[in-house]
Amino acid sequence: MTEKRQTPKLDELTKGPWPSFVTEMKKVQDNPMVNDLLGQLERSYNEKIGHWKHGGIVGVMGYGGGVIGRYNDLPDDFPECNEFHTIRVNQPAGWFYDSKTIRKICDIWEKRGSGLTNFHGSTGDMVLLGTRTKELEPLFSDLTSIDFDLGGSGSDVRTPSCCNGKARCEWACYDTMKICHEVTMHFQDELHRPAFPYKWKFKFSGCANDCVASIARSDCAVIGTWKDEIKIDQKALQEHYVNGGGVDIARDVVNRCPSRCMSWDGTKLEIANEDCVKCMHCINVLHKALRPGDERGAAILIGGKAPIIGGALLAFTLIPFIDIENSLEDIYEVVEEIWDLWGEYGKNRERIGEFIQRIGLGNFLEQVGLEPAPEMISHPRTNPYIFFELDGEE
Amino acid sequence: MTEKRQTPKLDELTKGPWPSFVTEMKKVQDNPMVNDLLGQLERSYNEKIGHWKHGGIVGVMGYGGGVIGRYNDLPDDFPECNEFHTIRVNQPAGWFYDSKTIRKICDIWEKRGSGLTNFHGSTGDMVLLGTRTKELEPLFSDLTSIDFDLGGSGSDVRTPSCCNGKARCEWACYDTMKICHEVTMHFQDELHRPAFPYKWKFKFSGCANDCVASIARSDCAVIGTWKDEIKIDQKALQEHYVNGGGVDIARDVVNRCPSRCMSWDGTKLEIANEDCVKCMHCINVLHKALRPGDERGAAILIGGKAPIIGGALLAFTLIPFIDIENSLEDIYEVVEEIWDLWGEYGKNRERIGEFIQRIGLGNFLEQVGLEPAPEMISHPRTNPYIFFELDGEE
Amino acid sequence: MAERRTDIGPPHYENFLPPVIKKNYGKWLDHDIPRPGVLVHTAESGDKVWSVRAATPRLASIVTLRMFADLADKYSDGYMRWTSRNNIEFLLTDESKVDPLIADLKKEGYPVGGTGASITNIVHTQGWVHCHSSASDASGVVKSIMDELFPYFESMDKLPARLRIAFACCLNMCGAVHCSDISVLAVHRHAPKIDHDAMSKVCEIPSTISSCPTGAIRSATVDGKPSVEVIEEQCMYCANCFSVCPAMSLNDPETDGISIWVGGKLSNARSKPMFSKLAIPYLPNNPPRWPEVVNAVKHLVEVYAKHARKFERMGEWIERIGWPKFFDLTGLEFTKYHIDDFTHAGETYNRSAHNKIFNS
Amino acid sequence: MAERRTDIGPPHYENFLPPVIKKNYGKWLDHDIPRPGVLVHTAESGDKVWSVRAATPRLASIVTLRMFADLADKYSDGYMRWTSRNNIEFLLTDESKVDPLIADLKKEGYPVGGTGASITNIVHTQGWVHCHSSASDASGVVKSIMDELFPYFESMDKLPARLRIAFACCLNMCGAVHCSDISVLAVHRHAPKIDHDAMSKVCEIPSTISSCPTGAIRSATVDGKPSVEVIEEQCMYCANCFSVCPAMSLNDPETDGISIWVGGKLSNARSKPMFSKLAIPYLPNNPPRWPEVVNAVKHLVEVYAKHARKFERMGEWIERIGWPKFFDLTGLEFTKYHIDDFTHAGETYNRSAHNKIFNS
Ligand code: SRM
Ligand code: SRM
Ligand code: SRM
Ligand code: SRM
Ligand code: SF4
Ligand code: SF4
Ligand code: SF4
Ligand code: SF4
Ligand code: SF4
Ligand code: SF4
Ligand code: SF4
Ligand code: SF4
Repeated sequence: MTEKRQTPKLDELTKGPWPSFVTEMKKVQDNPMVNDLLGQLERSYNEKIGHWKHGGIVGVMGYGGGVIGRYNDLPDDFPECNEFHTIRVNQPAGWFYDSKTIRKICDIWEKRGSGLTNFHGSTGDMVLLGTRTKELEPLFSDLTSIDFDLGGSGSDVRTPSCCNGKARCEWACYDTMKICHEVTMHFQDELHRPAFPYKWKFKFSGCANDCVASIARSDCAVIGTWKDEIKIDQKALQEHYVNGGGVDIARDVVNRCPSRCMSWDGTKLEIANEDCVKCMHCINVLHKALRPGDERGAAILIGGKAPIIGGALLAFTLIPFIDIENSLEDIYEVVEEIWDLWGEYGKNRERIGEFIQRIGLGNFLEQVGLEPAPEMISHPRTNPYIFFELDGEE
Repeated sequence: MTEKRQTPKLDELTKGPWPSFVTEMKKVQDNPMVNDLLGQLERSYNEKIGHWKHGGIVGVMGYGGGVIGRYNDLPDDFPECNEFHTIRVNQPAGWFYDSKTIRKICDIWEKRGSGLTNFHGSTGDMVLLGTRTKELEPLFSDLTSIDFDLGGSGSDVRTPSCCNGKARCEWACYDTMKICHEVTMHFQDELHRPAFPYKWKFKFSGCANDCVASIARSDCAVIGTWKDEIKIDQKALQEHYVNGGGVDIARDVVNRCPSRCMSWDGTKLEIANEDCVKCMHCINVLHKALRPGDERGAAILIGGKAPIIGGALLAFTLIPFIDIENSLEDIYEVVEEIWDLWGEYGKNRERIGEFIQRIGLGNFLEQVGLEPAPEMISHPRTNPYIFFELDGEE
Repeated sequence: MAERRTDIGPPHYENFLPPVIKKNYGKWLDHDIPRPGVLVHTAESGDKVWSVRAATPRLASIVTLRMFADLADKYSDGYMRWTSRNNIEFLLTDESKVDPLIADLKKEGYPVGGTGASITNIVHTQGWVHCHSSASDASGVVKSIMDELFPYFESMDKLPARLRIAFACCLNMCGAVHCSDISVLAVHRHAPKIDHDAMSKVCEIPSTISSCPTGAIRSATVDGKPSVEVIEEQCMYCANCFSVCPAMSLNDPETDGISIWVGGKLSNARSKPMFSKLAIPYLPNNPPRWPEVVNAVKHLVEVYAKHARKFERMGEWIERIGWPKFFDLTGLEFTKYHIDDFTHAGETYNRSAHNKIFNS
Repeated sequence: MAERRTDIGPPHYENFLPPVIKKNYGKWLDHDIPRPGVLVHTAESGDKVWSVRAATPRLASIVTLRMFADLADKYSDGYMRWTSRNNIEFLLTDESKVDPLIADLKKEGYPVGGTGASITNIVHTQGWVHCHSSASDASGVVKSIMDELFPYFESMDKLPARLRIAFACCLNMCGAVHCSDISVLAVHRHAPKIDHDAMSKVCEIPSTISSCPTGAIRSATVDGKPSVEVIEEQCMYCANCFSVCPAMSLNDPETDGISIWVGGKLSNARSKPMFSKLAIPYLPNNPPRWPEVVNAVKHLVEVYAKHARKFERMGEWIERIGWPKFFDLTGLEFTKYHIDDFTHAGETYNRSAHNKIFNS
């Protein structure tokens, strides 16, 4: 092994109260890949530029996704990390693990790679950071032997993720972990074998708090909601929030309700539920007294994404309410309709959100067989440029 | 004269409580042009289609605007209104008249045209509806002899208009009629001789109520505002609005304030003026007790227009506050800067609002020599696509 | 012969100001609306002026104008003014003359009203009376609607706030219907019929092609002559091509008609100005009384009047209750036409989980 | 050798649920946050679970992972989970073990916090550690910021509401910085440097040209070989060309750096989700500690903490006070870069007379 790389700049980052990624790297500096990685990174810190080359097509047999190939542009200076591919491993729903499994993963990764990971990547995968091409197949075999599989990359279904939902949250309006797992299993083929115009992300949040950022970071966001009355325990309200509890019900709750559908006379809280937009705020704040209604389900939102290339999009409401736990087959059907349409007419690198805007939401609905509903929009069109279709009418 | 046209369909429209345009036409049916016009219109009512041909270039000597040429497509059936041009006459500011002048206009129009008018056109002109080409020059001479001139049409400054402002409104924050008149006189050349990429409209409203729709219907809207405290007469408030007056101050005023900067404890009304957006609502409702501040002036908004072609635009704030009555020269300068830029780079039929969007408001400001200010926007950019100009920086 | 005068501009407005206005110019203190159609403004000096506002059809004959001049002489020292919405106002200094003036106006057929929380005159355009572009008549539709809504003109207690209606006879929107509480907009629904003979004579073909915002126009040779063709599915009937080229008329008796839009406003009071939004994509042209249109407008007024809160304009009311509820309360059908598909369409999607679906 | 297994998907999550979670799955009643970093959830059954949340740098070595496994064995029956923001959580049934666990975590260097109205872990990306596209390092900037903001991680009484920070090292925004209270986004500011030799070998020229949203790329012949050229003034450094063509790198040590964005949010609580908006167009890359960036972020946190009302997220606060006031309070410069000039730019202009200009 080459000698231990000196990293004076990086060493600065081992100081301070926040846990340090440099410390993590140093913990496994014995691994020659990591040693060279440290050297290369110190070089980047000095030169203010990265030293990785663009992509590289590597992978495991039969899969088109799950591995990000990576080579450096300084093979002579840092040969040990010249090949430094990333493996995306599909995490268990809700990111729950036990110690046995964690240790198995560590053992495998000690043998097959750098010993560095991301727990977790932004999409949700367990990311194994840095290995060589020749290790890929053995690594894959080791992983599947402990029941793990790769996640997505490229133009495929990306690894779905979800909030911990019913596992530990009192607000989950549907079983996010169960649905996330089932959807992941159902679309294994689409996840491993890229065949779309571009990536497709699913994310599952149990309520409108959206603890997995589904609305901004997934093409298909499933967000829990309800459609009956918010349940109010007036007694608990008095007990916990009137005179004490640090909440001024009028100012902090009633006045901050976006639909202004609450009223509070000092003793009784009332909600005009038909106007409530289920934003969660009152429940969040008065959690000891208020709960979501009983008729629970989810809204399906479509088209969230980062800016490339037409600008970032938040997902929009496609299906305002569905009893998702009992309608998974319907969802599969809609999703597959959408994929068919997008697969046929979508341009290369065109996310579904951009695709729908290009062809028009009205046309899109018609094609995938959904009825237009005012819940899908914030307001009807303001411009008079209507493509009337007279055939239908006459 | 041909015999009186029969108009059974139109006659239906002489019934009912609302004053009837058909009755107006019948009042001057003796004029053969009107007689044929009635016949042609009855035909349109039967056939559900208009019978006017596209445009026609007619006008008075030395002017490029002010007359809309019009010919029908049924010259054999309705020969008397085959030529039926419209004359736009620049109204006096605020649409004030005296009876002498009205009678003079009627006399001229009886002699030179159909005897039909629009008091007024949508832009604000006194519109004389229907005359022949040969009458144009004599008519113009008659009009100027009683001190009237034509208004705009085509790609020029259109006839400016204004609310009655200080003439009869207690809220006028500047003298709309004076400024409107002065601007009209200052830009006579630009008004009569089209030389722009497209039309340019000025409208002047004395306050944010915008009684001449300037924000939606003009390229340059001048809207009165103030920048100090709203004046509150607490005594008048008690007298007129507490217990009686039909206003619930908390519900109807405080709660409807868009910037939520008012408070009312049942006896004293307070306004956090630094947060007030000068929307006028509280003053409108509590007009016996509240008045705009003393430091009055106007905001200049740019770019309002109808949909053709990129979609309708509301004007936006270019200059948030200016002491307009004492700064007219500055305004002329800015406007002329804008015209120069737009004249050079604007496309044919591109209104200033569309032009600014195309070149970017930031670039536009730079070109016309105005500083960017956050008042011009509702929020800063959300997309990261910044055209950095490194030259300036380094 | 006298020298030809040009560029003289309009006469100075001061010539036409009643003495009480001149005296108190810029010194008004307050106003009241003692009855519908009558404003009384009080000046710092204590002077008062009564403004009596009467409806006009805007299209006015010289006979009527002379009659107004006579009334002005009789009641308001010869002065009168028109408003920004084509009503006429007589400015009186003598309160006792108000009632007689109103009576005279009524007798002549020009009723008084349109102040405060009322429906005032409809801003409108030329229609079949004068314009080449119109997909409907203007004055006839306006007259038909106002006959039906007349009670709202004459009163101020039937509506939560003022309700402004505008009409335009084509997408050029000379009536500026893009920001009205209720907008009535005539629409073409058929691609331009091309007059191939006239084309090369009266139009510049390249600028005709480039005028189309959707790129629906292509050059073509017809009967050996240079002309254009239109791809029907790409046409959304804006008529911009017709504006630049007379040989591309969109007028069509079978398919022209009227669309209804709601919830716009111009004032900055409370909410920012708002565009009107599509409520009904199409109703047929049915002259002379356009019953479908009249009924639709009336229905919208009634639903609004019944449900909105005091001081809430149409658009503010709809924003509060939400569009789903609006379609529910009005019983209007929500169709794909309501969903924007123009340049900024994506900005109108409901990009949130906020949603009022409710089953009790 | 065993059959090659594929398409097996992730292991079932039930394998990893602590018994108390399994038992009370879907039957939780309520929660409390007894101290920063500790949640206690109560189930209908009366069962309670204490979740202890510790910071991680996300980039974790197997040494650390094994240490976590040991702690889980010691305190939480071997179970642990990670959160959606890369913190680790230990789920305990025995309250008395909470303090010892926290002490152990602290000793190992993994402090506890990030609950409630705090600043939790920064969502971030690869940076110079692994990505080809990065205009800055990711982990180094994050570490530098969190060291400085550490008091906000460990407390819940310093902020009006939660404040979420995200970091991304290029415009692809893998950190999804488009909706965070404060977003730190590394940016390129130099047009792609073209490797003309590689071009025709590794890139498809037509798709490279069409990848550019502003049409800045044109085909060109360089040294007799087919290649492309970029019109500098039309380039806004999005790097979409680089994504499809490795011969168009944008990395540049002189001009790369960092921009700061504010006022985004993801949750639907109260207001709809919001995008982050530009606050500071550019700060230099200054490794290893990025002092300019750290100070700017800290300053923004402090101004917000001082002025916002309870339960008001950064973006909600700014909406209430208005952007002019935000620039005023923060002392940040407002420049032409802040004014949008992309597709929907016109929708961001202040199309109203609403305006807070105030001189007392
Ligand atoms: C590893 C990861 C960042 C991380 O440090 O966590 C990542 C890394 C890359 N992303 Fe990403 N993205 C990662 C999550 C995201 C997210 C966040 C999310 O999924 O919630 C986003 C924003 C949400 C979205 O999808 O819109 C994201 C938006 C992008 C984009 C822009 C997509 C767009 O439509 O705007 C690209 C560009 C591309 O696809 O060509 C991109 C491309 C890339 C590539 C493959 C670089 C490239 O141009 O080919 C990066 C590889 C880096 C490397 O060498 O390891 N990555 N990427 C994340 C995946 C880990 C995981 O599987 O868990
Ligand atoms: C007469 C009048 C309607 C009326 O009945 O009152 C009118 C009539 C015409 N307008 Fe207009 N416009 C009239 C006020 C308006 C307004 C309202 C305003 O000025 O407040 C608008 C909307 C505001 C705006 O300017 O954006 C308006 C927006 C248009 C447009 C679309 C402009 C756009 O940028 O979207 C056109 C199309 C064009 O310019 O080619 C247009 C074109 C026309 C033409 C010249 C038809 C044409 O395509 O050439 C019409 C002639 C009709 C005729 O035969 O008499 N007219 N036009 C109004 C002028 C009277 C006057 O001078 O007082
Ligand atoms: C006479 C006129 C101005 C002129 O120079 O001609 C005028 C005059 C007054 N307006 Fe206006 N407005 C006039 C057109 C407008 C318009 C323009 C339009 O409708 O096209 C608007 C914008 C309407 C919109 O938002 O769509 C307008 C929005 C207002 C408002 C704001 C209402 C709101 O709450 O949104 C007020 C304030 C109020 O009434 O409380 C107002 C208030 C007033 C006051 C009370 C001002 C005053 O103290 O003198 C005047 C009597 C109002 C009334 O009729 O009850 N005026 N006013 C116009 C009469 C038109 C007519 O004949 O009916
Ligand atoms: C553990 C986690 C979900 C998971 O499955 O991993 C989680 C868990 C909880 N969230 Fe969350 N949220 C988690 C990420 C999020 C995110 C996503 C993100 O930040 O990327 C959001 C959206 C943030 C945003 O809007 O930008 C999020 C927005 C909320 C909100 C809404 C806050 C608001 O007012 O805007 C609540 C409600 C509350 O706290 O009052 C909430 C409430 C909660 C509760 C109280 C739910 C419950 O009853 O169990 C949990 C403890 C909150 C706490 O930490 O104080 N959680 N929560 C995530 C912890 C991340 C971390 O390590 O810090
Ligand atoms: S999204 Fe809702 S259900 Fe899921 S963890 Fe967050 S608060 Fe709980
Ligand atoms: S959930 Fe939101 S919208 Fe519904 S009542 Fe509570 S605060 Fe209001
Ligand atoms: S715009 Fe303002 S100043 Fe002018 S008339 Fe209307 S209310 Fe009065
Ligand atoms: S003018 Fe408008 S914003 Fe200002 S205090 Fe009155 S209601 Fe509020
Ligand atoms: S709206 Fe259209 S049809 Fe009506 S007058 Fe204006 S241009 Fe002519
Ligand atoms: S009407 Fe409009 S969309 Fe149709 S062809 Fe003409 S310009 Fe194009
Ligand atoms: S944000 Fe850009 S540089 Fe950072 S990991 Fe993602 S693709 Fe790479
Ligand atoms: S960085 Fe973006 S804007 Fe610049 S050339 Fe490449 S694709 Fe075009």
